Amino acid sequence: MSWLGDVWEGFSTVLVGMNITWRHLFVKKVTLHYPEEKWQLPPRSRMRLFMKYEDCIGCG
Amino acid sequence: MDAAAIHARLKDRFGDKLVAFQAEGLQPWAVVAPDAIAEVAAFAKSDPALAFDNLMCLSAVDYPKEDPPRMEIVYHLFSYEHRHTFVLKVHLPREAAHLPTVERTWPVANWHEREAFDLFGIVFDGHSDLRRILLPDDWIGHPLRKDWVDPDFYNGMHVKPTEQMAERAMAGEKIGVGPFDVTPPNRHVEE
Amino acid sequence: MDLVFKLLPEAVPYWLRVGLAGAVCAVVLITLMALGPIAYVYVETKLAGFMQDRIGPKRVGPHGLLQTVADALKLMFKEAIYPAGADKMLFILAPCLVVIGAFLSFVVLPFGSHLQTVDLNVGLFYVIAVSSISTVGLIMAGWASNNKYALFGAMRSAAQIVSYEIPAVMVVLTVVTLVGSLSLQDIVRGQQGGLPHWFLFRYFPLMPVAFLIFFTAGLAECNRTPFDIPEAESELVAGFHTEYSGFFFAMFFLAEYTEMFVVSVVASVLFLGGWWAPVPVLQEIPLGDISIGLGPLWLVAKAWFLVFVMMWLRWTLPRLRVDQLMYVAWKVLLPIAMVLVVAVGGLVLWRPTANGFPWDRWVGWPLTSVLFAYLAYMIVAAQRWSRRRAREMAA
Amino acid sequence: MATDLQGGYGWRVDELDTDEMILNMGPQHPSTHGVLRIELRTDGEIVRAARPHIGYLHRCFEKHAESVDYPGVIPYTDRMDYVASMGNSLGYALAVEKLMGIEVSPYVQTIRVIMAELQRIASHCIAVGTYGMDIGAFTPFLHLLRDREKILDLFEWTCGARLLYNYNWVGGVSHDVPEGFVKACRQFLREFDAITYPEMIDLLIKNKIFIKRTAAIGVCSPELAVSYDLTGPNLRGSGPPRDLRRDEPYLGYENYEFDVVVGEGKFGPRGSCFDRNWVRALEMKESAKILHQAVDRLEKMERADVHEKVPKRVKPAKGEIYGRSEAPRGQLGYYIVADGTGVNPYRVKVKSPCFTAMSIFHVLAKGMMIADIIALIGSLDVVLGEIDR
Repeated sequence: MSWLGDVWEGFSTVLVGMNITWRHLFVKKVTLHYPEEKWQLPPRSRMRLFMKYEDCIGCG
Repeated sequence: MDAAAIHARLKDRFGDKLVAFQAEGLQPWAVVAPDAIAEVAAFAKSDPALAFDNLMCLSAVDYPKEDPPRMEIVYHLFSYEHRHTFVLKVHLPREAAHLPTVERTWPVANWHEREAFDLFGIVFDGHSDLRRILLPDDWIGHPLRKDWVDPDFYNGMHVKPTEQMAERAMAGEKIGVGPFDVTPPNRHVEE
Repeated sequence: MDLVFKLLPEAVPYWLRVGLAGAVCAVVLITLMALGPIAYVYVETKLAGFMQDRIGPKRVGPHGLLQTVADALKLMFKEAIYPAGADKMLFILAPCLVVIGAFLSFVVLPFGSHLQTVDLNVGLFYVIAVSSISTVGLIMAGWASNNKYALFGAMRSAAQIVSYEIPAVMVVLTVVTLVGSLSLQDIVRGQQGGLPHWFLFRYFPLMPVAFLIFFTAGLAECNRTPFDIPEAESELVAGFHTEYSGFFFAMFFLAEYTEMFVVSVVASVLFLGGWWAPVPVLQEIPLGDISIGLGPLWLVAKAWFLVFVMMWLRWTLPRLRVDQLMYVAWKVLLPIAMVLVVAVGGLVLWRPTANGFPWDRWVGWPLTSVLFAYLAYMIVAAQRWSRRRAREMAA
Repeated sequence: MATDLQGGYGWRVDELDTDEMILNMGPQHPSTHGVLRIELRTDGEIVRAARPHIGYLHRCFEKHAESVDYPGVIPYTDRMDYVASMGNSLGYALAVEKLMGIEVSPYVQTIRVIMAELQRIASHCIAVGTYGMDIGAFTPFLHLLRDREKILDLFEWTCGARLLYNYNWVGGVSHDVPEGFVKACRQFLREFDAITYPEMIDLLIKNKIFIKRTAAIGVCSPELAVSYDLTGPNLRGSGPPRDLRRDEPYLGYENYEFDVVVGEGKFGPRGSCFDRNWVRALEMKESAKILHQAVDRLEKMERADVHEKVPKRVKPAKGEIYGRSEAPRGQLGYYIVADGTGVNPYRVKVKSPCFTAMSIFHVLAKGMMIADIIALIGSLDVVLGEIDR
């Protein structure tokens, strides 16, 4: 009977997974439409490199 | 067991094979003679009172300025059963350093020893597969030694701008291929 | 084909009429087949995106509608690279064979009561036989590529398709027992009379299981997750088409999606009533003395629903291993299929008129209604869940 | 156990059977988690022996570390395990602090705990997600990546970087947490507890196919794991409940309540790929538990100067230390030798958990199928940046 149990478990977990992916069809998407919307970079962000030429001592 | 007790137990068993012991410091260590390390390791693992079943780390350190200059292999041991740690060290001559392997005792030492061989040139006698591990197989030399000098060439390629290249660049020749222009930046300054 | 044949004037010589009719059908089918995947790929990318909380393609055309067109064009204009040491002849022949294999099944698919190229009396047999041709193509591709991964993929696909043919054919037998004919058109006609007369709802616990088995085996035959081991991208890079690029790669793609559609159509013909509407009223739109038949639309809708389920499964499930795949085929699907064949055969012998079997009236309709009610509930529940979740997160 | 140290790979080409072939997996293979190359000797689909080749990502960390000063090593440590940078720099900072005898304030400790646990969740998100992807399920990966993104947002908000933070300094952290960090952290935890975690369990871990694919393969006994120095989730998957946060607490971990998850062998022998992955999945929950407590504590604390204990010049006295900490992938050890004369470390050796995890690979891989090789690499959760350093 473990065979039947296995088959049933395989089938039912597939259904559980399908239910989750199905629900996600209706969830609000997290995509950021980049060039149209931009997120506000936090003030400490180091995303953009910059250099002040006057202050640069050319150490490296 | 604390470090002194561990050392005493090892000293009992191996006598003058344990060359030195430092009890002070953050992590006390004992120095083992190179030829005895395999036996010491096997004992440290099999002895029920010590039961060092885990080799946490195997490192090599180069001390060229010490007197006499030496290499050190450092074994950081840990016992899952007793939850105590200990440090074994082996002092080796800098040239043609070799010592027995401990991979039969702690299989994890296999890769650690390969790494020490790769980067320091220390030969582990009896190691099952002593090849380079991190560096390419055709690399020459052992870069983590303190007397290591960067080579100018690797497989016929310049790996750093040589003086001849600098001269050619000064003469206005474009060196390098494509976007990888290795023209020294100071050329413009001197002009 | 008969339709086109009859439209041509009598004066045209017979062989020319046959030839012309065939050509017209071929052109129509090839167009259908080539354009279909463009739609499926778009749907699949969008669906994958939605299931993963993102939106999928959106740049090319409105809502990314032209994305697949652009992809197809790109693939067509890309250079086809022949790997060194490849058997060039086989290398080119392989994708052609795969596409031909997928395409040939179209010939007998009944899209409507008369919309069928040829109504072969061994139609079902033909579909099953022809769909195996693509295996030869896959093995060819794997061998010709001179790549170990491709070879692995080819070997796996051979083993897989050969094994999954058997349970598929077994459960097809149950349908054939009910109808007593191998012609697809006859099979569809045998399901006349709305939902509960579809073979899916006959002999309540038996035929739904048969459908599931057929669908599973179909999934395996078109190499879709969870049975996509021939191309398992995390194991075999891309399996048999590792070395393919440009248009040849596009052909494999085309064949895969076409095969998905073919399997879905066959499944809906066998179990979901083919071109019959779920409720007889919806079969055609009466417009005075003529009426517009909706049969093809119903069939395509059913097939697309199954294609959707295939995609849904693909983005839900992990992949099986080779030995587990064989386990599923030989130790799960095949025994059940055999039991089904015997049981259905016995029932048919016991009560020869399948439609008169009392279970259908008492179980078929309630079951169908429950099923559809549950589907509707699922949609509502999912929407409610997502709204509640959004509200909770905002708090 | 120790007799066949090469796992059957001590062969020569002329000894190769006619029905065996050599399959090179990597370094460009899609699921070797970076640039790992594995040489497989296969008999059909069965792997007779495997030999990993590493070093494709070697960036001379240890050599670099000798030529920069102590705080200058921290950015390099970030680049070792690029999936869990916080853990790396934390381990290094702790080791140097121990060497110099610096004790940081409870405020900084709490911040460090929060960051370390957030990083653990983020790292395990990648580990479990890519593991699902290796097995063939793509969707859980993106669901988990979505939540990792939220953690990265928190990090970016705090220290300005999303991947390589340079956050844990010797004697402190680079920035105090911003205003409203606690609230944002709670928001993340709520989403994680309510949605991502249960969905991950249902969609991936409890899936029958996933269980079948992972449950009985790559079985590693506790003794084997210890002798090969597996640590972290890899070791706990085999059974020993060894967690440095519990056994040798640092950063005040003894004040937090959490369970040490160990593999249970529910669906097969204990220590299988499933158990290792299972431990990772459940550890995310435990990390969330710690985070809840730490965030509560942080809220009640007075804000303090996070640079208070940062020394002007990091110059430890002559000495050496082997400092360990529980990084997301296991015990990360730094062996630091200070010669007492310069501001540069004399020697920094890293014992990375992935390095030892990879060294057991050839033992576990023997006799598997090719598909299982992928599952095994994924379950060991190696990051090549840390193996090659």
